[in-house]
Order: sequence, then C-alpha cells, then structure tokens
Amino acid sequence: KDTLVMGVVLEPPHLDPTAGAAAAIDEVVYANVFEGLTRINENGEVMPALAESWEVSEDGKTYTFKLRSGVKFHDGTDFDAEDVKFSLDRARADDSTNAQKGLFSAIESVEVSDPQTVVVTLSNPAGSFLFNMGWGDAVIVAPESADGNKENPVGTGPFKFSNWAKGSAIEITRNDGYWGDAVALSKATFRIIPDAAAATNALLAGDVDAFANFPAPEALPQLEADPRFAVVQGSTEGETILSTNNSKAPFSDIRVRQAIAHTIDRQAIIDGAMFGQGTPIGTHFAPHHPAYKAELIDTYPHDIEKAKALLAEAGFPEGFKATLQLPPPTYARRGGEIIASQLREIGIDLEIIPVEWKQWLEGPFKGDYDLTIVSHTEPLDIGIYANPDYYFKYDSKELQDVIAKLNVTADTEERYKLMGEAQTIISKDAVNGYLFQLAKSGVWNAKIEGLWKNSPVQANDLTGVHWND
Amino acid sequence: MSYFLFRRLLSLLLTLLLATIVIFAVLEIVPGDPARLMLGINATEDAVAALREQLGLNQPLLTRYFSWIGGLLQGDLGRSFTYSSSVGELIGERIWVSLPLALLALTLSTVIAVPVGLYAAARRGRASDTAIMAATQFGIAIPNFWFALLLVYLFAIVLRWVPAGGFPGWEAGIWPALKALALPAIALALPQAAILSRIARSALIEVLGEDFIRTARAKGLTRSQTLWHHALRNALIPVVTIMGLQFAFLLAGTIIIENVFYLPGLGRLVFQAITQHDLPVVQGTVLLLVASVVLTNFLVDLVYAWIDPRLRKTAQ
Amino acid sequence: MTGQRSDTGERLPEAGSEPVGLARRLLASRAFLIGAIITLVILAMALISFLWTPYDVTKLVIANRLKPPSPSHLFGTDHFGRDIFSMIMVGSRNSIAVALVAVGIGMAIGVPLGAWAAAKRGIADDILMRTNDLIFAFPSILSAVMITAIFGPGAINAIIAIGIFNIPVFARLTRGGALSLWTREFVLAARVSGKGAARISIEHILPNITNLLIVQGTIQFSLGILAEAALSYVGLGAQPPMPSWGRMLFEAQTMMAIAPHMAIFPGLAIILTVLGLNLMGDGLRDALDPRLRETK
Amino acid sequence: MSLLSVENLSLSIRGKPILKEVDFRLEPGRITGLVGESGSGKSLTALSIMQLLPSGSRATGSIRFNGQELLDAGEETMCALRGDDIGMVFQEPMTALNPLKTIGEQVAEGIRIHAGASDREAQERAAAILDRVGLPRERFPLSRFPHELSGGQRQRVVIAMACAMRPKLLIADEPTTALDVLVQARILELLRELVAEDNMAMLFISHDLGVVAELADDIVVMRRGEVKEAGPAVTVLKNRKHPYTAQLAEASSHIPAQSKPWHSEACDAPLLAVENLICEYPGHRMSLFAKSPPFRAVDDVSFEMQDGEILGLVGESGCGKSTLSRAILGLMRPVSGKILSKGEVLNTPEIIDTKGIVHLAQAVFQDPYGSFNPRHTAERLVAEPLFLDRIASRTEKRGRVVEALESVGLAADDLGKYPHEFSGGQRQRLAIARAIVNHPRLIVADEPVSALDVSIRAQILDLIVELRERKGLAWLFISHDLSVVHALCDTVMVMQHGKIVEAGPARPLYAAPKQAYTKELISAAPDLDAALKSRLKSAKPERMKK
Ligand SMILES: Nc1ncnc2c1ncn2[C@@H]1O[C@H](COP(=O)(O)OP(=O)(O)OP(=O)(O)O)[C@@H](O)[C@H]1O
Ligand SMILES: Nc1ncnc2c1ncn2[C@@H]1O[C@H](COP(=O)(O)OP(=O)(O)OP(=O)(O)O)[C@@H](O)[C@H]1O
Ligand SMILES: [Mg+2]
Ligand SMILES: [Mg+2]
Repeated sequence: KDTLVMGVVLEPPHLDPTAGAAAAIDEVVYANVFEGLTRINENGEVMPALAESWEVSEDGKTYTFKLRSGVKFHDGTDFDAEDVKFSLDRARADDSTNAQKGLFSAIESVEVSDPQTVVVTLSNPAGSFLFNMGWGDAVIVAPESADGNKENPVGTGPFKFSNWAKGSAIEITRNDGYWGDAVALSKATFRIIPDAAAATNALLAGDVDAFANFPAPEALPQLEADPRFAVVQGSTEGETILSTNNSKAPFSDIRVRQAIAHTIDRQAIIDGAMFGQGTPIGTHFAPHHPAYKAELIDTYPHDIEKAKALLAEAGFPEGFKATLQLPPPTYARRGGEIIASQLREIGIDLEIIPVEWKQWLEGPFKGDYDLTIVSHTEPLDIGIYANPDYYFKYDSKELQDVIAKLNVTADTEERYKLMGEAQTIISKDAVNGYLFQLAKSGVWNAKIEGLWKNSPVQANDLTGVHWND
Repeated sequence: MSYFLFRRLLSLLLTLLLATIVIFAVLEIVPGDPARLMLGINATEDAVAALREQLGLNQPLLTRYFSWIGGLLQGDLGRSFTYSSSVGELIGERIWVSLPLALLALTLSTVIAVPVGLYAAARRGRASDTAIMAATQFGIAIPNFWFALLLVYLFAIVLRWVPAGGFPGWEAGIWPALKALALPAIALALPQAAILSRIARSALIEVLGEDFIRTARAKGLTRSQTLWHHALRNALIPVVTIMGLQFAFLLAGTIIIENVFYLPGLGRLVFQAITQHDLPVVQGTVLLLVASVVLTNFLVDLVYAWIDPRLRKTAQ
Repeated sequence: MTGQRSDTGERLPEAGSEPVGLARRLLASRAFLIGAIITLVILAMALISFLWTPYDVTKLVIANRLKPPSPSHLFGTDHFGRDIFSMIMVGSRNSIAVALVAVGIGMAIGVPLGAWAAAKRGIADDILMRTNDLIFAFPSILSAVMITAIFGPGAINAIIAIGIFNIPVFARLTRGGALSLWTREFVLAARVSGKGAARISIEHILPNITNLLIVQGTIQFSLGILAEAALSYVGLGAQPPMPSWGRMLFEAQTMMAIAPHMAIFPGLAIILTVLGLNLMGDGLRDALDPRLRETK
Repeated sequence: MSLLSVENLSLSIRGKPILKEVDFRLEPGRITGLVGESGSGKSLTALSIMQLLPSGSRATGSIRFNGQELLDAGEETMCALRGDDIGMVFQEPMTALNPLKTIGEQVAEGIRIHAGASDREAQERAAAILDRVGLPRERFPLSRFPHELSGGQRQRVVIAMACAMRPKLLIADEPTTALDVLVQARILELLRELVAEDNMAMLFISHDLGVVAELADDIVVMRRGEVKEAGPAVTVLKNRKHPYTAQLAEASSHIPAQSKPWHSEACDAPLLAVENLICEYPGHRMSLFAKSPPFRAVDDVSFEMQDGEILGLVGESGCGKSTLSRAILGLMRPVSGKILSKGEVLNTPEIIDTKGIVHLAQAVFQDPYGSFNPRHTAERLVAEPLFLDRIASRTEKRGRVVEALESVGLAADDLGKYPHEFSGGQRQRLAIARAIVNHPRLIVADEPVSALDVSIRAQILDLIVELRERKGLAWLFISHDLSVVHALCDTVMVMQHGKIVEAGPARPLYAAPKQAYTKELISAAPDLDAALKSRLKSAKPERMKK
C-alpha cells in the first residue's frame, strides 16, 4: 500500500504558507509541497534543504547560501537564486501579506551572486536566523506561480498538489521529478475532520490511517488498547498558559497572580482536560528543550491556604469576580472549566465566556480581557515577554534586558543561560499561570512508519513515511 | 398561469428581496474585522489595512449592498474571506452533498411515513394504530443529533457497515457516496417521518369524515375503492404542505447533522463561516437556503394547483 | 375563487370547553395523564434542584471521573467527575427556563400582533403576514445559530433566538383564529353594542382562542427544549458551569466508546421531557376540540 | 309485496337508543315523505337502509328490499345494491361532491362499477343522465369541477349520481334544505319527474311539512325515534289525527295572533329612513394592476319604517339582504346614501354614529348558538349592549337584564347559566333579550327563525308580535321564507340583485304581486295550507292510493 489518509482538524483557508498564519496550511504543504532554504527536522534541529550549505560571516551579519542544483518547481520551471531573492524580498516588502514578517525584519538585503549562490545581509546579528528560514512562512516560491499558490500551490517538494475538495479533503501526489530521494507514498490525502468525536469514529471505522495530532485525548486509552493502532506521545512547542492581563487590576498585583499560581493544580487540569496527556510546566518554555528549567515547576506549589493569605494581603479576603475567555480548542474549554472550579476555592469567581478565534483575536489578543487560556505553539517564543505591548501587558526592564542580550548572542551555551534567566524571571513574577506543555498524541495505523513523533514546527512531513507490510 | 400562482411568484420575489436586505443588514452589524482573522495572530497592522482595502471593506454600506446585489444578479456571490475562492464555487461544490442528502432524507421520510400514516388511519383506534402513534411520539421527541450518535456507534463503530462520516465525493462512485450519506439521511429522516406519518394519518381521517366520502359509499364503492379513488388525493394537500416545510427544515437540519458526520456540505460550510465571521460565505449560503425555502413553498403551491382544480382557475 | 391554504391547527373551540367537562375528559385521556405525569416529574426535579442535588455540580472531582452508573452515582459521573444525575436535575432548570421564556416571548408579542392584524385587516394585516413569511423563510436552526454565534453564546441569546421564531407562530395562530371569530355572530352582536376592536379582542376573541394557544404553547415548549438542546449541542447555548442537557451530549459524544452513559442519560432526559409535553399537548387538544373526538 | 319494508327497526349507537321499532313500507312509483323535528331519527333511518351507519351502531328488526334482508346482508351485497338499486341524495350539495374530481368522473364512477361499462361507455351514460337532470353537455361539459357549479347545479349532479343506474329506490335526505326557494322548487320538480318516469320508490326526508305536502303521496311522521303516524299524505295532514302531527302542522302554518291590525300612524318623521343607500364589496384583484370592479351588493335602496312596524325583507340568497341590515346596524360603511332616524342623520358615508345607531337599533341573528360567546353567562351576555350606557351600578344593570329576560319569557334564575345550558328556542329568546335590554326602538332580525324547528319557530314569531304590542318595537324582519313573512309582517319589501323591486302592505302584495320575480318567489315557496288546498282540489287520481 502506498497511499495514506491523514486526518487534520482544521481546514486551511488556502494553501500558501507565505500568506497566512494558519498552522493548518503548514500541516499540509510544509516539507511536502514547499521547501525553504533550511528545514527543521523532527527534533527541532536546523537542516539543509534548498540550501545545500551556508557560511556565516564573523560579525554574524552576512549569510552566504549555496543552493542545490537541478531542482525544478512542480510546473517545470527551474529553481535558482533569483527565486530565493524573489521569495525573500516578496515576504519582507511593505505590501506583503506574510503573516510572520517579523522573521524577515533583520534582513537588510538579498543579493544573487550566481545562480547557485545567494548572499543575505542582516542589519544586526540574529541568533535564530537559520531557524527562521526553516519556517513555513519562509519557503521558496517561484515568481511565475507565486500568485496562484493559494489555490494551486507550486513548490519544489516531494509531493505535488493535486486536488482540494473544499470542506472535505486535500490530495497530494508523488513528484517524480523530485531532487532528493523518492518518497514511498504515491498519494496522500489530508481529510478534514474538525470534530473530536468524528475523528475517533473515523479512525475506528478505518476511514483515516493517521492523525498526527489527535484531537480527542479521551479516546486514547481505547485506541491504545486496540492493536490496530499505534499511539505515540510526542512533545510540541505549545506552552499552554493561563494568560493574564498584567496591566489590569487586580491582576496587576503580583500577590494576586501568585495566589492564582498557588491555587492551580496542574495535574488535575492535565487529567481532567487532556486525560493525562501533557507535561506540567512552571514557565514559558518547552520541557524537551535543553535550556528548559524543570525546577521552576515548584516556584509556587499547590497551596490553598497560602493562596488565600496572599489574596487577603492583596486586599481581597473574600475574593473577587473576573472573566475567563476561552477560545475553541478542547484544552482551553475544558481546562477553563477546571481552572474556574479551582479558583472558586479561594473565592475568585470566574465568568466563563467562550469565544471563537475571531473574537479572541479582537478581544484578549488586543489586551481586552482578564484571563484567557491559550497554547503558544510558536517555537522558542519567550521573547514575546519582552514586548510590553504584547497582550500579557507585562513590562519588566529586567526581562527586556535579558532578551535584548539573547537576541545578539550567537553562542549556544551563552544563549541557553540567558534563556534560563528569562524563564526564571517570568516564573517568579507569575506573569501567567503556567499549565502544561501540549502533548502531541499521534495515532496511526500500526503499520505506518516515519511519521513525526514530536512537532517542533507544525507540519506533517511525509518524506519518510511508508507502510510496513 | 392562474392569478393565484402569479401572486405567489410576486410574493416570492418580494420575500427574497427583503431577505437580502435582512441578511446584509444583520451581518453588517456584526462587530469585528474580517481582515484581521484572515491574516492571523501575528500579522502586522499594515498587512491588515492592505487587505481591508483589497477586500473593499472600506467602502460605504450602501455601495457594498448594491455591489453585492449587482454581483448576485450576475451570479457572483463574492469571495470567501477564509477560503480564497469564490463563494459561488464553494457553494457549487458543497451543494452536491447537501442537496442529495436532503432529498434522500425527504424521500426516505416520505416512503416511510405515508404508508405508515395511511395504515394507521385505516386501522384507526386499533392496537396497531395505537402502537404506531406511540412510536411516532418517540420519533418526534428524539433529537436527531442524539439519534445520529447512536447510529454511528452501532453501524459504524460496532458493526462497521458504513463509514462513520466523511464523504468520498461522487467521483468515487455512486455506491460509496450513498453509503456515506446513508446514516445522516436516516438520522435526518426518522424524526421527520414521525411527524409526517402523524400528519398523513390525521389528514386521511379528516377526509374520511367528509360528506363526499359518504356520497361515494352511497354510489356503491367499497371501503378501499373510496380510500384510493376519493380520500387519498384529498389527504395529499396537508401532506404536501408538511413535505414542503420539511424540505426546508432538512436543508437547515444539515447544519447539525453535517457536523456530526463531518460531511462537506452547505450546513457545515455555513456553520464554519458563521463562527469564523466569513461574511460573504454566510451571506451567500444563507441567501441560498432562504431562496430554497421560498422556492419550495412556491413549488408546493404549484403542486396544490395540480392537485386541487379550485386553484387552477384563473381569476374572473 | 382564489384559494388560500389554511394554516394547520386552526381549529376553533366550540362547545365543550366548559371547565368541568374538560377536567373529566382530560383525566380520561391516557395520553394527557402520562404526559402530565412525566412533565410534573421533570418540573419537580427542576424545582428540587434549587434546594438539593445529590452532589454539587459546580465542584469537579477529577479523580472520580467517568464512573459508570452505580448506587452512589445513579447515572455515573462525567469526565470531570461530576454526578450526571445531579447535572440532569440542574440541567432541567436550564432547558425549562429557556424554552418557557422563549415561548413566553413568542406569546407576549405574537398574540397581540395577531389579534391586532385580524381586527384591523388591510395594510396592518398585510405587513404582519409578509413579515411572518419573511421570518418563516429563514430556517430557524440556521438563524438561531447565526444569532447566538454573532451575539455570543449563552442562555439569554438562546432564549432570544428561539423566542423570535415563536413570535410568528403565535401571531399566525392568533390571527387565523381571530379572523374566523370576527365573522361569528356573537362578535357582530358585540359590535352592534358599540364595542371597539380592542375591547372585543380582549373580551371575546382572546378568551375563545386560549385553547388553541395553550395547545400550541405546549408544542412550542417542547420544540423550544429541542432547539435549546441543539444550540447547546453546537456549543451556543448555556455556558459552563451551568449544566445543560445539550452541552452534556456535546461533551459525551467523544466518549461514546468509553462512557456511553454520558450520552444516554441526558438524551433520555430530553426525549422524556419532549414526549411528556407532546403527549400533554395531544391530550389537551383532543379534550378541547370535540370534533376530533368523534369517531366515525 | 312492497319494494322496501322496514319492520320493528330499532337502533342504538354505543348503547344509546336512537330508533324504536320503526315500521313503514315503500311502494314503486310513490313518494313517501319522512317528517319530524330535528333529531327525531330521520337521517339514521335512511342510513340504516343504506347500511352506512356510524361505527358502534346496533340495528335490530328487519329491513327487506325486494325480499332481501338488508340488516344481515354482507358488505359485498350492500356495495352491489348501493348506487345500483338504491340511490341516495344528501342534504349539503356543497360538500357532497369530491372537489378534486370532475363531475363526469364522479357520475361515471358508479356506472363503471355497477354496469361494468368501459370508460367511454360510462362517460356517455353519465352525459346522458346529466342531461336528464338538466345539465346538458353543451353547457356543462363533463370536465367541469364541482366548484364551477352553483349550489343547485351541484345538487343536480348528486341526483344524477344517485339516479345513474335507474335505482328502484331513491332516498333523498333533505335534498333541498340548503337551497334557495326558487332552486328548491326546480329540484323538487326534477325529483317528481324522475320518480314518475322510472317508476321509482322515493323516501323523501324533510322537516318542512309544506314541501312534503306538495310532493309526497304517503307520509311517515317521526318523533324521538318512533313513528307516530303514517298514511297517505293528504289524509294525514288534513285530518291531523295524532296530536303530534296536529302540533307540527299547526306550527308550520302558524300565524301569530294580533290583538289589532297594525296600521301606520301618519307621523312626520319616520323611525328609520334609508335614502339611496349603496353598499359595495371591494373587487377581486385580477392581476397586479387590475382589480375587478367592486361588487354592488345594495344598489340604491330607499325605504321608511314607522314605530311598531314589522317590515319583512325577502329575496333569494345573495340578493343583498344581510348587507343592507349590516349597513343599518352600522357594521358596514355604505358607499353613499343616508340613514336617518326621526329626521336625524345617523350616518354619512364617512362617519357612522355608532352611539346613535346603538340606541336606535339592535340585532338578532340566525344562529342561536353562534350569537353567544360560549364563555359568558347569560347575565353578562344580555348586559352587553348596556356597555355604552355606562350604567354604573351592578344592581341597576342586573335589574335591566332581569327585566329583559322576563319580557322574553325567561326567568331571573337563568342569569348564571351559560349558553349551552339553554335549549335552541331559549337561546333565541336570550338573543332577543339582549337586543331589547337597552330599549331600542327597532330590532333588525336577520333570518331569526330559519335555524329553528317549526314548533320553536312558532313561539318566537309570537314573541316578536308580543314585543311589538307591548313595547311598540319595530322589526326589520329578514327571511327567505315567504310563508313566515306573510304570516308575520305588516309590510314587505322584495329584493333582487341589490335592488328593492317591489314593496307594500303584506296582504295585497301577496294576493296580487306585480313583479314577475315576486310571483315566482311566492309560487315557489312551499306552504302547507296552500299545498293541501290545491291537492285536494285537483285530486290527481293517479296519485291517490290504489
Ligand atoms: N354518529 C352518531 N353518534 C351518536 N348519536 C348520533 C349520531 N348521529 C346522530 N345521532 C343521534 O341520533 C338521533 C337522530 O339523529 P338523526 O340525524 O337521524 O336526526 P334527524 O331526524 O335526521 O335530524 P335533522 O332534522 O336535524 O337532520 C339524534 O338524537 C342524534 O343526536
Ligand atoms: N365580505 C364580502 N365580500 C365580498 N362579497 C360579499 C361579501 N359578503 C357578501 N358578499 C356578496 O354580496 C352579495 C349579497 O350578500 P348578502 O350576504 O347581503 O346576501 P343575502 O341576501 O343575505 O343572502 P343569504 O340569504 O344567502 O343570506 C352576495 O352576492 C355575496 O356574494
Ligand atoms: Mg338529518
Ligand atoms: Mg344573509
């Protein structure tokens, strides 16, 4: 068997990863249809892709990429340095609709020195530049086909886009002219199944072979017990947090935030909302990363008495009322119910307001909220705490200094140390309630091999996938 | 065409016109900025502003209404905010799931309900009638989405006769497609069949009490001749009314059922579009659903005129 | 002759609406008795839940989750360890309140509108009927989903969404009933006595269509319960921590395989309530409308 | 041997006895009238013969048709007899036909079933029989639907269906009650001809002795499910041996006693004067832009009424009688014309002075049950017209109500009763009590006795005259029944197509009608005494008992 039906929860709005933030786009096209200069592998490491190799200048400002030769786009046009220049310039242009323009903000210029060589000059050294070039938003597109990518994506990857039945499924087929090793699958279908119950049923009924990110943790015990399926627990970059509006009373009072931190029972939330799937975290950092500081989990141990005392100290012996806005995913809706129930023990009475993503973007994300729950799935994004305008409204000189230093540091050891410092600061300040790292529960037919266990970037890289029978 | 139908046609157009205004107005007062959603969390303000301009969201209300209507008349329903394809195309794809589903459900409910209703009416007051009527009471009370859950559990998970959901597309062949639509159609149809069979029964009982039935019997017709030649056609009128209403209800009922079975139909399209505030899609789909309701009512009137000669006559 | 489709259910009360005979006929109706008993039990459950439930439904005991039915938890527990029986008790409150208020809104607005249109005829009538047509042209589930999605999910918005669709139902019913009453001789007699349209409507028209309204009211009430369940099922009805039957079903659907009791009991609660109301409505209609009782 | 003999027929429905030992015989070529007041069991007797009884009926005794026992005949036998040897015509021509089938189909159906005829053949025969009942094919093609025919024409279709197979026995259950007098006369004539031509036996059911006296050879009088008297029609009706027969006959030709004949006092201003009144109903919309012209239901009507006068208004159905009465009562706005009382204008087309009209005139309607709100007590119902008088005290109101009740022969005990607790006749008295409670000068009575049984009708007519004598009340009495108008009214107006075609004192007008239309109306009206007289005189030998 050389075809695969893969379940995905969200349908992408379109298929151009350079023109939208939706993770659903990358889940279909990243590494399968489109490739960048670099790629991120299963373990979050930067690997060469369209760039065979690269050199970084001493000052860390100039990157010289050596491009792979003999690469063709799916429409038959050749890939060369002009395409790279076009893609990067397009992404950082003023009228660009790239959702992650920040990735390119460091770029000062892109020069083509010969058809196989591109020189990128940065305005200041950026430690994460190579990683950034591995994002889906930085894939290389051809000027001939760029405008049509939303409906008919044309890339350089091992699969060609073949069909999209809106609302139902997206199909990609093997690209026989691929520059790298030929892939085992002749066809892959991404079937869109937004509903958790339907997802379970689809697997059980054999309609779907695999879910890289299975949306119904409650069904996992049942699937685990079923020899037909392999259930694989991996890690993600999703720090699930109780986002707190640090500029709004009473949450601007650190004692209130500490009281909340003492009250939250992470394990109960993981068990109740995620059926045990997830790793508790004490700060905004992925536990599988070497720089993660595990001891921060005990910064504010579960202690109701202490929490009540802190709250009384802050002037709320009877507690207070606030709102908790919850976006659609299960972790938020279910987790929110549990948190509301937990905070009720110390007298904080939360009104639960479910919101759609749209409203979430216009409300909480613009800073108009008390509390909300959301999973921050961007990798290595602790830098957001240095932005006082970010929706946490957290303004700490100490942290901002650490991040500023981090941004210009290239040495790995040094970087890890700074990362640790940043983790400690936000944990001590109880900026947000740190809950758990979202688990990635992959469920697939036991005969399938090669699917990612972890998801350092949101992608379903099918390059190495094959059936074992 | 009789004046009666002419007037109905006119009121159909008027209702549609009013409906466009209502749909447009309601969706205009929805707060928020679609451009922001399309671009996502980390999009810059510039990008959002650029997109707003591109989508024509900065134009005044009336201009947009008329350009929408103008587009409608040329068959252009606008472009989706979330899918970057035209609304017409989206609807065109999805209607091939929803329409067959609704028709299948309607056929199913009619095929079940009418004979059952007639049988019960004929056996009025006997044990079988009582049993059927009790069963229909249950049928009416069962929420179709709950019924759908049970159906999936039994037929898809335990017995594995049919897929639990999804739609392979008609190009995969008639049989797989019908198999995928079977459970949703049953879930939609059974509660409707319960209602319809009650209507059929009471309509027939009412007609059987009419004077002309007695006249027919006095002519020497047997009970069953009277039933077939005189009662049925007269009892058809309320049954057709309810069938008309049901078709509309079934189309709308797909909103929930299509979500249970993750069918890529209009119901799920409109539900997603509503939650994502994809206004052009909501407007287009809602208008289509409203139009189909209005049109069904008109068709029902045509059927009336066909059944009932009193309506065929032109005004004198 | 131009024909007009007669609205279904426009039966007018004749003789036989006298209180004593009515009570006797109701008690003799098996459908009514069964329906009334079911409805009373559900109502009692809702009322008792204000004072007492076996367990606190706002307290989550995660360790206790997904317990199958047992003597200590009659209907088992849900994924948060809450007692499902207690949740059904409290949830009945929500279902009943939403449906009742929605029907109340429909009656409070629809009945006067319908009576007014029937009394005035002409333009007023035309406008009302066209508006009704317009509202009926929007499939109600679709519009309820739109309203609640746009204005935010929650019990209040669900009430409004369901209530709006009750208005034309009652307006139409009242108008139909009133129109035929207006041609009756006792109304002519009242007009000859110099009474105005408003007074006649209140004294003569409305009391004579209360039967119709009550019967339709029970039907709309049961439809309201189903509608509320459907809205909650898609997440647009009552919000946590308030339990609601539709939400319970929504939460249960992914757990069919591991905890079918989570879906079965709330589903049965909805079915029973709707069944009870419908049976009661049927019984009432039969008792109130002597023409339907005659057997040929 | 008789064609049909009913012996000892008893019937009960769900345990309730309806018919008791009914006995009668029908002979070929003879018409037997079955009379009796409402509910006496006439229709159920007929249905017993057809074996089309309601479910739960139990019949005992014997019904023999042509020597064959019908009571224990199987369904198949009955289906073969029904419509073939026995035909039946029902009262209501509007509902007796299937609205969705053409008249041709409906008539042909019976022929196909019984004669085994082909479609073509059946259609031919249907056309022939329709022609015979006066619906020639050229004007009434078989493809007509019932709604395209008038009431009388529809009744002809029903008769055609019943007679299509030339049955030996025709049962007609009040076949003309729903029809206009003129139409009734034509239908009766048709039935008589059919009987004569085919030598059928006919059972003619009616509550109207006048009609039966004109038509029937024999008569059977029923009361409460029992046969009271039977025999040759003229003899039975002439001799009135049985007290019940006597009572019925007396009631149907009842003339209320008047102490003194009424005559118009010459007074300057009439109680009611109607001048050039025109009333219209809006036309139907024919298309978006065209409306049919408005329908003129009352066309330039002028007349006057004096205090204490009983003015009869007669005319065929739909001629505008009710419309005129509505305009006078202020229930309808005339297009033009004036309504005056004692010289004072009560209306201009724009304004209706409700208060003025309320104090001048009150109304009594046809349906004694429908004219009361079933939920109100007699006290509240009768007090309704006092609403405008704003009588404050409850006791005063009650006094007035009791006074009104007593003057119509009801008692103060009746105050708390609901309408359904009164009998039909009492209800009509209650309606009159309501009309007189605020002492109007005039009562407009639209068909006040047409829904009543003859005996009750006689009582109400007496009450009308009595109230005129005691209180000087004037009555505008609307009826399609000329014999009643003749017996009661001082003056009569004849209306046709919205116009008054003839008016004048009652007796002279009846004696010597000027207009052809009036003549036709008078001759069509069934009248017991007149019918008996003429039949005794012309004593047709072939119709006398052999
Ligand atoms: N279906 C029925 N069930 C029970 N009782 C009935 C039924 N039909 C008639 N009756 C009763 O039988 C009695 C005779 O009824 P029937 O219809 O024969 O009277 P009728 O002489 O034809 O009166 P009318 O002149 O009003 O037609 C009445 O008291 C009536 O109430
Ligand atoms: N509401 C109406 N709209 C239009 N036409 C009407 C209306 N009411 C009555 N008509 C027509 O006006 C004419 C006169 O009606 P009206 O009721 O005055 O007749 P009538 O003499 O009282 O007849 P009947 O003896 O049958 O009561 C009839 O031809 C009728 O069809
Ligand atoms: Mg009768
Ligand atoms: Mg009249």
